[in-house]
Amino acid sequence: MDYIYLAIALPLLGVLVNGFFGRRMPRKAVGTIASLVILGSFVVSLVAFLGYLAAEGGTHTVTLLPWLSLPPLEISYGFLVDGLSLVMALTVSFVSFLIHVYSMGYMADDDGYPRYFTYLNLFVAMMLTLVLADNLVLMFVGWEGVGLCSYLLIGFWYKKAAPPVAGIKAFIVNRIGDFAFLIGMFLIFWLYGTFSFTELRQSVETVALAGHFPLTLIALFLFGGAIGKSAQFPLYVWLPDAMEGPTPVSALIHAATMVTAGVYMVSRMSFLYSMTEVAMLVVACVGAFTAIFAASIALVQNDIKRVLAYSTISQLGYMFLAAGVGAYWIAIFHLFTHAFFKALLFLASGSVIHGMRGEMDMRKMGGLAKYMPHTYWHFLIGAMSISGIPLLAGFFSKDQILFAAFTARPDIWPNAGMVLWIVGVVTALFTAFYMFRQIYLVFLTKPRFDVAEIHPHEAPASMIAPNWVLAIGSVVAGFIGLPALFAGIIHIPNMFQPFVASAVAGGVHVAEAAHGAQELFKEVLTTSISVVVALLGLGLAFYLYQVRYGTTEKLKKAFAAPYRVLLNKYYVDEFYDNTFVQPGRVLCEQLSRVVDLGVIDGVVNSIAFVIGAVGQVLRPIQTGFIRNYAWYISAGAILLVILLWLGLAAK
Amino acid sequence: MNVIELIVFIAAAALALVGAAGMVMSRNPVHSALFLIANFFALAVIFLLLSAPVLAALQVLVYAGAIMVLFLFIIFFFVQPGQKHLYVYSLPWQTFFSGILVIVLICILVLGLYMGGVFTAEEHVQSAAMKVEELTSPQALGSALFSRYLLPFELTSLLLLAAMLGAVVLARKEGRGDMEEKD
Amino acid sequence: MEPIVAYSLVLSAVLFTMGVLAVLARRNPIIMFMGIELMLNAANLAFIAFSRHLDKLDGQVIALIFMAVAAAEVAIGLAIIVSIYRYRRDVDVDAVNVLRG
Amino acid sequence: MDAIIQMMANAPLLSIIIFLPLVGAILITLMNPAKSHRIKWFAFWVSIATFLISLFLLAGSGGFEKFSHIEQYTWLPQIGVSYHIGVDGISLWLVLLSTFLLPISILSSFSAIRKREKEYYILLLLMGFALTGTFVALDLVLFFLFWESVLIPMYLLIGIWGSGRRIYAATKFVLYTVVGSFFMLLAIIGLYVYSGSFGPGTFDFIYLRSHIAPPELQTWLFLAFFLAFAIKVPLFPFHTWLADAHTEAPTAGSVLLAAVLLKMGGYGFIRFCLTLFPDASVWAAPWIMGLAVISIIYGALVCAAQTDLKRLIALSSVAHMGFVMLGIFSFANTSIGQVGATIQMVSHGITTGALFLLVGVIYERRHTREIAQFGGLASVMPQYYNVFLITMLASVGLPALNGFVGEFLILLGAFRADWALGGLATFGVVLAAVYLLTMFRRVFHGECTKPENQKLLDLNVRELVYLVPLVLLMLWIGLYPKPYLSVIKPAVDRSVRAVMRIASGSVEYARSGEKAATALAQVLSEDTPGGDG
Repeated sequence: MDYIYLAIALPLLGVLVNGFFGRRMPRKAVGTIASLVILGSFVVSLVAFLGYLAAEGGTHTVTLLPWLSLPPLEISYGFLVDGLSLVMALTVSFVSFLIHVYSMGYMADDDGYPRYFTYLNLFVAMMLTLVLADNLVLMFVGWEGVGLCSYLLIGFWYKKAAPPVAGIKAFIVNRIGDFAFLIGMFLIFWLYGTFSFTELRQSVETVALAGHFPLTLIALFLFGGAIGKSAQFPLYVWLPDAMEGPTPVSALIHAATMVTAGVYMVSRMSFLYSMTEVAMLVVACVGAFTAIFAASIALVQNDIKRVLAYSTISQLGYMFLAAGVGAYWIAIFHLFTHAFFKALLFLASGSVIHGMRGEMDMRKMGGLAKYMPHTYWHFLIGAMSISGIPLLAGFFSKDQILFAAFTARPDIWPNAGMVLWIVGVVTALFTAFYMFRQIYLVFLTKPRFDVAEIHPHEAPASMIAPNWVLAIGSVVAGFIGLPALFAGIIHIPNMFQPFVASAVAGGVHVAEAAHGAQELFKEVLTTSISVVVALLGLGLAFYLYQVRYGTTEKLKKAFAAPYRVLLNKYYVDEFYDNTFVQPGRVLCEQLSRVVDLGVIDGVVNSIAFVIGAVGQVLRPIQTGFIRNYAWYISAGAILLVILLWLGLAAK
Repeated sequence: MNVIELIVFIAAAALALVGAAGMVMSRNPVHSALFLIANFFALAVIFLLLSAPVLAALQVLVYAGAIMVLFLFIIFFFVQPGQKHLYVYSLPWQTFFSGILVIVLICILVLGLYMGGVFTAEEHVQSAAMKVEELTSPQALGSALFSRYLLPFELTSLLLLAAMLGAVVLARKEGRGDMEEKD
Repeated sequence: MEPIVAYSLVLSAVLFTMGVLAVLARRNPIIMFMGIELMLNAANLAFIAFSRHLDKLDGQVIALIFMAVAAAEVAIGLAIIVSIYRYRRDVDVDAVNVLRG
Repeated sequence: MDAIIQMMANAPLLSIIIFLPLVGAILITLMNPAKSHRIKWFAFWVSIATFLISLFLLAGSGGFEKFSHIEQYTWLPQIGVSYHIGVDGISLWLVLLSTFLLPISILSSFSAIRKREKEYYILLLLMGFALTGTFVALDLVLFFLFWESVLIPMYLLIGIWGSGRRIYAATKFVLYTVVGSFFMLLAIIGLYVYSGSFGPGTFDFIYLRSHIAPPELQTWLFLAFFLAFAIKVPLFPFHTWLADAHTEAPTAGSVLLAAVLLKMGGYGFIRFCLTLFPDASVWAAPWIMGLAVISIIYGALVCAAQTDLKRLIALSSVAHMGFVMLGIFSFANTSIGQVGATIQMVSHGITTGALFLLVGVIYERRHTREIAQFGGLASVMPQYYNVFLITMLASVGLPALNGFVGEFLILLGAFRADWALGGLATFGVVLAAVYLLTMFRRVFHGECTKPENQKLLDLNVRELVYLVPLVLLMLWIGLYPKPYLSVIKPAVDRSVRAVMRIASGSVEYARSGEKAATALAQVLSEDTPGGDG
């Protein structure tokens, strides 16, 4: 499929049209154009996908133009078409399309309507660049490009105080990650002399520097970029703040697509990661830690979107956990299912906020199921999916992650797999609990607001329709990548794994699907535990918020200190503020005032002052009386003669 | 150098020195000018002795005649003797330092002449009578001026013209143009 | 060196120094100006002496041109003095210290 | 058309480009100062003509690896000075940058300058004359003359049409730069004396670069040149003139200062310091890279504390030019960094020029540059917002815009030369985002509360006319830098190759006439005869 670049070009066309003429066109046209170009991207990706299937593994690159060409440095506008990039492109363009449609309803009354769709189209173009690029630098273009769009869209409502600040925070934290990413890129280039994924894979695999220190270094630096982009600990702090943006943006960028770029990158570079155990372990541990860390924060948050934001961070942690134990295809699979159910959850929460006139505090909601039944169902399906209720999409992907962790490389990391698995299971418990806590607080408990005043209402059709599509996806998406256990039972083969695995370095460290009886037993065991845990979380939420509504207040009092820590998100933001931001600000001001104006300019000005002072001292010599000057002239002439004379005499 | 020449030279030199000293020391500018005229005449005599008759004549005509007359005119027209305000400002130590400087200067000059071998009594051989003839003849000077030194000569005439114009402009009456600035 | 040339040079040095003295020590601009004329003449004398010594006309030519220059200079100089006098009603050079730094 | 190109290719193009603004300036002196309208447009069209003619440089000869469009006329043969000019891949884009920015800065002054317009436009044209001359001079005396003659118009521009402490800023600017130039002049004379020790003394660059001085002499001469160029760039401890001069200068002055004047330093390093003093350059490279990294980090940190919009942008040049310096001196193993530095000079000229123009736009409307005086401009001036956004992002170094290309190549090269310094410099990328985004938020975001900001007019046609080309260039260089790189690369490669060959000791130093001849032969052996030797 040589026209894959159209998938990027079409949204860019949308950017140009809406960017230049958007303000002069009717709103309907703007939204329609924006959505249509994304649909076009989806169609292009789909055609490419079908072509790929027909060619049976027709991995190939499409090179358009050279970009930076300075031998030995050769970077071109080249696009890599393989299983991994096609899955990503399809996911991205499909979810984006739905969210564009949803946005047409959600943003209908906003002043910045054309601007919104311009940014959104630009985002899709950049995201597709990121996933389709055939070299690291072009990928970095997309990588930074999506960061830019994220910045612009978080700060979309720039008239308010908070959004622009959140946008800057997102951009800068991401840049810190990018800093590491850049260094990783430099190392790669000077070690392997290329940025192209295909060539890189060849040289890494042939040179075989497994366990080599620079290799680990590269992997860790690149992962630094992923930590920033995919909001992992310790650089996750921007994502909760990013919820200041419009909700569809949160759904698209900060849940379904952009934040998964790190996972994609690690999978794309899997050939490299698979060579270095240390980096793999770091990835897995960071992922696992972030998963449980963010999930624990999500337990007590009250803002409907913040819960989802921390949930996203947690789920991304799962993905890195999977990638870290070598199960790249599962990471991508979870990315794929997560895109559906998390987008669904966000869009549903957007409908709630829309119907509640901008209210986001769950403590002021309740009983909305009656007023917005569709949205209730959407949210319920999403929550069930993410919690791992059996047979929904999230169940399959999460289950496989846990299984992969459970069976991860016992030879290399004794017990590590077990620890990771336990962390994953606890996270699953948390996840089920906070999701259903949210369901209860928002939809089921008694209304805690003035119904007469707020008039909660269901969202318009343009917002409901995409949600239904996503809801269906959240239910069925898991069936294309069934675990071996289920594949064996219901005779649907795992289509996802072979498709993606051709692109990632599968096999080497991946715990392959169970074949033996012992493996099967393990899988049954872990799956059962997952199910039990999910139901436990659900049950707990049911008990606390439905059966014994009000118990939570007592719990809060009983565990005041831990509760406060969680509510304040472990004080990480405060810690960063006190450790980096404020001292940095003081440093800058002191540098500017004391060092720059004081010391450096001071030295310069002192030199000037000294010269001036010497001038002042010598000034009386210039009496202004001609006869004095005549005397000086004569004396000077005589002196000159004497000197010349002495000089001659010396010779 | 014969005796007569020597006597004439000594007399002329003495007059020149007296004239110069008188010029420097007179309180009255008119006296100064007159002393200077005496000095110029004496110099004209020495020029003659140095076989430069044309210049001797010009010295009398131009310097003693034209230039000094100009000086006297200016003095007569603008400066009344005994004007107090002429001598109001005095620079402290200026005379003292000038004296030192002048002493140093004269020492250096004389020393320089001495070191340069001026006083070594080496007999100057007059190469040929024709030389002296040529040196003293107005024709030779004239033809030199109009051949080899034509350009400087013409430039001098230009200079004189410029000076004439400049003097006219500068000495114009107040208020006739914007040459003179007013505070 | 021929005695007359040597004596003339010494005389020239002395006259020159007296001219310098006049310029430096006197406060009447007209007398200072005369000092300058004296210095010019001293220089002329030296030129002519050397002309004699070297048997070349060049010294005389230069002296001649000097005279012309001196004439021009006197004309301009006196004109300046006149205008300063008219302007300040006062011809003391020391009063004219507008060059003061 | 071909005929015209042919004709232009044969014409003494560079001289025309240099002297056309001068002729224009002289003609303006004859015009009636009251008819400022006529003067403005005349100056504008002269500069446009210069720019268009300069475009023919691209059409002419094949490739810019070596000097082309060479003109050489004897000037002061007694002391070996000639009028020798030429352009290669390193200077080509800088020449075009200065001819391109001249009409833009003239256009930007139309409504901003209200007093002494005649003199103003004369000086701007003179700036154009001196700037182009600096980039093409191949004789050290000629170079020095152009180099210094840039100061005079700039001094007057700041001193007469500047704002606030303009006299202080102008004096500081001139004195600071002249101190450096003084040492450079000494070194130039030193080179002359040196070249006189084995042949006829000369100031000719082409001759001197094949008669390299011995290392111990190089060190001193290098340091003298270094001081002049480092002040101009400006490198870390020599940067304090910049903030004042840029801040107080009129918009067009700031544009030319930041966009072109600073590049004279960077260009000087590549052209003269490296080529004439290879050993000293290799010796000094780690130190200068260190200073460059300090400039990057320090400049960014200081920027973050500024409250004056223009001062902030001015100081951001310290950081950005730090990148350029880093790239120039990362030549030891690869020329990538230096290619990056060359394109970064052009990029920075465009980006920072545009930023200053944008500040000028708002200054003209509000007569203040205090960031705190703004806020919420995004809703009042949407077009302005968009242009500013793109320019700001280019300055941040966002990929697909021009800033990234240069910075990426520089950092790539620097990382090879010294991974620690390269790594530190990379962190400057983060800091650039901090101060620029914060400034952007404070100016454009939030509610527009100040009544005097609420009725600000958006960009008018004239402002769009001079801003849009800059934005297009940012995109062009960012998206498809190949035309630029393909010109720069061979020339830089050639220069770096010569430096490394001499520094590695494979070429004899020209200590005596005989050795000089062999050195000449060796250096030029790779060049086709009659190329540029």
